[in-house]
Amino acid sequence: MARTITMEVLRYRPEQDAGPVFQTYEVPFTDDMSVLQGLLHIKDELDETLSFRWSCRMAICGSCGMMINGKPALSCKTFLRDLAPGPVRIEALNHFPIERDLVVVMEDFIDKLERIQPYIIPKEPRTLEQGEYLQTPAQLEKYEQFSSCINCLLCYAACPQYGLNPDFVGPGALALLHRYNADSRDGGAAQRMELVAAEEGVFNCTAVGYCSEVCPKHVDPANAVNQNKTTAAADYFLGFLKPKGSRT
Amino acid sequence: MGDDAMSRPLKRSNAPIFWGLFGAGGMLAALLGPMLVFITGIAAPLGFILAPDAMSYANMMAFTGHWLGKAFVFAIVPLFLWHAGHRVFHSLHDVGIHAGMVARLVCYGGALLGTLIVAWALLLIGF
Amino acid sequence: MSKRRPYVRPMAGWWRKNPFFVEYMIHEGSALFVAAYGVVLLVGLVCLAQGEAAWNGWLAAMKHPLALLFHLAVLAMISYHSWSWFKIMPKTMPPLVIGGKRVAPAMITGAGLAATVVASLILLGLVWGMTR
Amino acid sequence: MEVYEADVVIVGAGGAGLRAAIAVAESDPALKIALVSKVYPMRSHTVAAEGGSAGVVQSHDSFEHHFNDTVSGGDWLCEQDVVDYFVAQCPEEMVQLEHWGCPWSRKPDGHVNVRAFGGMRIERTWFAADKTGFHMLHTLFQTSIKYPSIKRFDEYFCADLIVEDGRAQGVAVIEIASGEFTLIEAGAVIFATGGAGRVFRENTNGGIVTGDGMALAYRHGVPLRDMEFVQYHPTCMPGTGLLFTEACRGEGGFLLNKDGYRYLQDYGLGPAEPEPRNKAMELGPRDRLSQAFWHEQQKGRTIDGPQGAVVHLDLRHLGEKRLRERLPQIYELAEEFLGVDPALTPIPVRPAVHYTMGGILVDGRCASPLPGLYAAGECSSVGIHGANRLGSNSLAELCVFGKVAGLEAAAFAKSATRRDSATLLKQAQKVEQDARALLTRTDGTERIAQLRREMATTMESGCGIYRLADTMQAACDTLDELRQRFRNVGIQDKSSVWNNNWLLTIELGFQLDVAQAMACSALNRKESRGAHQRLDGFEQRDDEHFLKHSLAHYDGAGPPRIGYGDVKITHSRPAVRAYGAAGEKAEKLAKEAGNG
Ligand SMILES: Cc1cc2nc3c(=O)[nH]c(=O)nc-3n(C[C@H](O)[C@H](O)[C@H](O)COP(=O)(O)OP(=O)(O)OC[C@H]3O[C@@H](n4cnc5c(N)ncnc54)[C@H](O)[C@@H]3O)c2cc1C
Ligand code: SF4
Ligand code: F3S
Ligand code: FES
Repeated sequence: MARTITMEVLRYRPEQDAGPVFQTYEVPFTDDMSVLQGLLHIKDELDETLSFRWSCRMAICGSCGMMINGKPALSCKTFLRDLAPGPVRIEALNHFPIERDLVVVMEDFIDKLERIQPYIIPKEPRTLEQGEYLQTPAQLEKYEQFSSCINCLLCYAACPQYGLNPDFVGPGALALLHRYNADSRDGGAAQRMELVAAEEGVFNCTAVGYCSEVCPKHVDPANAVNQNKTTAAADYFLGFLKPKGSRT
Repeated sequence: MGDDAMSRPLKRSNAPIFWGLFGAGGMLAALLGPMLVFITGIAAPLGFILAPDAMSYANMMAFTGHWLGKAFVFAIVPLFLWHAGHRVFHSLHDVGIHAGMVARLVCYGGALLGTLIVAWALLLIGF
Repeated sequence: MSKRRPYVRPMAGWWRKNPFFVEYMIHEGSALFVAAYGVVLLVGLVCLAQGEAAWNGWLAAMKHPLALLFHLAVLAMISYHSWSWFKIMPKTMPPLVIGGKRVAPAMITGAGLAATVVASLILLGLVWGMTR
Repeated sequence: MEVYEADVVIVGAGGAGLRAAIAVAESDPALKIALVSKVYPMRSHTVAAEGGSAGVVQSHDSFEHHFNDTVSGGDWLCEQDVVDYFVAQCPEEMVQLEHWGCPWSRKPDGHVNVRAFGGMRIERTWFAADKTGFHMLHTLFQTSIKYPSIKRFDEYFCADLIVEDGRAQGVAVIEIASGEFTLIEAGAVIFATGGAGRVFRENTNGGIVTGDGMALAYRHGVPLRDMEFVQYHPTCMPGTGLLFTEACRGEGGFLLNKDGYRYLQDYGLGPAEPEPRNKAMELGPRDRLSQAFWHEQQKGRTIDGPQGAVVHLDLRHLGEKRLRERLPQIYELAEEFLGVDPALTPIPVRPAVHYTMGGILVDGRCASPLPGLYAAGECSSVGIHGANRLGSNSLAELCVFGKVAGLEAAAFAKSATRRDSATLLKQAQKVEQDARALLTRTDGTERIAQLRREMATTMESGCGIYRLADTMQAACDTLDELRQRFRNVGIQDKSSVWNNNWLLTIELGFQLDVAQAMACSALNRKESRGAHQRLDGFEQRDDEHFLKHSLAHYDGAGPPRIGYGDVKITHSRPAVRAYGAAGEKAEKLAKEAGNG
């Protein structure tokens, strides 16, 4: 019961710290406690000033991603029992600017999400009176996995190519882009190709594959990115065959 | 929010050319690489499994003299170089050497030079 | 006035900080061996084009113990390349569905490695047959 | 202070807020929409909803059935005209989501599939595996990106509503990243800030579910309606309160006591049959199931776990394959959080607070009594849930009434007279001053963690599954005292950048107000109805005195004034709420009486 674990938390308070520093806390823990619960204990009992994002506690809202012992993970889904005897090292997600403590600036991702046109561009328009589009379970399966992305950004923290070149659209957003392309209701693939094939697009990926390794929702973003390399390459070479001007 | 992002012009990447060559070379290297190394670097020089004169001048001229042999050599050597050049170029970037044009010239230029030399040699050997 | 001052962490040495990345760098490093081997073949080809004497010189060099050692290293790294190439393969292709069931990634990797074995045996057989 | 001029400002970017934003954008692209949320939209708690969303689709189903299930499920405390409108709109809204890309689970022929849900007579719950809320939220969020007129204020915290001239005219918000204030002026304001479940200790809600919008509207004189009705969900994880969706039971799960007995048959929900039957046994309504747990615990037939008494949710007979396919998230939750493989071992569960039926008083068009203020979603009380919400009605509500709120607010904003920006700014500056004073004061001694803990435990003991006058009274008194102590609260963190210590303090202020409205409304309702069950001489429903909505009016530092309002009954007279075999018999009798 009375077990404790040492949590070394990376702190950065822009108004007082020149750069990030580790601060150590002793946290009592039980077997069912997640890293998030450990942090909440710190905030409630030891240090009110520690800032971090969280909400659902059940690995679905995507807020609580952080580096835990050097690996990107959801803190609500990582258990202290598995990290004992510790110490546990907690840092803000890699590759993003630290706003403060464990909170990163994620505007860049939102910006990218907006650029992938993450909505159905109907292949055939349909009115509400006509009812739903038919979509067989097999058609659903083609994109379902890529639609389970919770935008937790772990894959971005895992991807060195994003770290090296933040212009890269990155695994998570490309997985979502692919989700729409692969949806039988959608006809927007050609429109989205511009971004896929751009200098910011899929060819920044060197198939490191760590993105898929850390993804808590088995989205397999590496697959989405690399499949689209083939598509983009095909589009590139076919482009030479098409009459000039027909390419948008 | 994001309005400027939406209107930022996109430049099409020319990577497909290099990526395609990289992929083809990688695939060849994966499928045939180990055995080729074994044959040319170990078995033939040692006369192990293969006859000691397996790579004799006559044999090799016959092989490279045939158009099929030429095609094989022209596929293997340049594609290995393109594969490696592309990877090395990215690895330089990975370790923080963003030499830009220089790196590009060394990696892809080297592969291109190698390709030209192979073509020249094969032509010299004749049919 | 906003007091925001986001801190950007440096990337230097990133690949040393995680075993996964170390492994990635090793398989990227295999390209150096592929390149070296490509150059060896290229030199051989040039020698061949220059005539018998040059070719025999190249052949002799290939028999040097250091050359043999070098080729052993190349063999190891290129084999590693084959393995990692096919390990990533499932990630690079659309899901393969056979008989209504999705083929497991390990199956695809296995199939790739099997193809390597088959191709290698054919190659060896051909060379053996042609040079007997 | 920065000023942003919008036509409509929406606070909350969960399901309801996003649906409202899209409705405004579609109604008139010229309208400027400000969409404010204290978290990035996809973090909103709608994301956690698992089971599904209601909408009549099957040919043997009808709006009438959905109406009857909803009204009887709500123990007749529903606005029947609003329920009529609601059930008629649900299917269209579900189809609309489908067109926007929601990955609804399908039948082999490609049509959308529906599943059974507690208290629903016929299968009409649309679902996307067991991540329905997640998929709905992401679909709405991503679709909203399509509309350039929606300007999002992500991670902006709404500190107050700006009321001028007796009309809601904007909000004062804090940019969390910088701690800077912005005044958002608008012709109309929509609150879609979600529920308040976090005022209780063990609950299924996310950390952000703190009743902010409810408290703000309340402080500005809008009554909170039916706040005593707080839903306990019967199948939650002990300790954390995390939810195992009702769909577990819809798929055929059993609830077992310590003897492995399906105890629900002892509480008028039987007979126990191997296959799930709608509105019977495990598919009874949540209030009944949670109450049955309480009784089992009294009888000593629950199982003692490290986190208190539990019963077993048994899914083993469904088999691993089906569980992985239909309830994948549940499978993972059980494995990771509890170390239980549901295909092999029953899952320990207990009831936890889940949903706030009550909320900001609005009419059937989402308009509150304060002109210019609209509300939708869990923060509102539009009148469809009554004394107990049926599972899957809430997600549908977000869409149906999110849209209504959007359209009504848009119309109101267009006809609104010009505003006097200078006075609005002055008000916003006052809001900023007060909030900064809270931050900068150095003499505060009370700690928010402590106050929050005391609030949550007192709510749990006073407003639990069963309620007694003295514990409710004690809760009211404690809350009164906590509100006093809150005035002496001190914040350690004095910084500006991402100071959530500060925002949590403001939130706690909201929570205390809402908690007090709940406890006082509960104390005053001297009957048992739906989720409000008493054991102190008021065990029966009392239609004569309490077929009424309670209305909590804010009264400054003191406890709220509790008043009552009429319930709109159109064609369903209050009757006995029966489930299981008894329910079927009652329904048959009613039908015969109607025919004869
Ligand atoms: C675990 C769980 C499972 C559920 N399952 C189902 C189900 O299967 N079927 C069903 O019908 N219902 C279900 N429900 C209920 C349903 O999900 C909720 O009632 C509904 O999602 C609430 O949506 P909302 O849009 O009203 O609020 P939310 O989604 O909670 O959104 C609230 C929004 O308001 C914002 N906000 C709040 N306060 C402020 C502030 N001060 N400043 C700025 N922004 C603010 C938040 O940032 C957020 O964007 C479930 C609920 C839970 C907890
Ligand atoms: S792809 Fe996976 S890791 Fe990346 S943001 Fe989505 S859920 Fe997170
Ligand atoms: S880690 Fe990055 S490099 Fe590619 S495979 Fe994943 S996006
Ligand atoms: S708190 Fe929501 S994902 Fe961890």
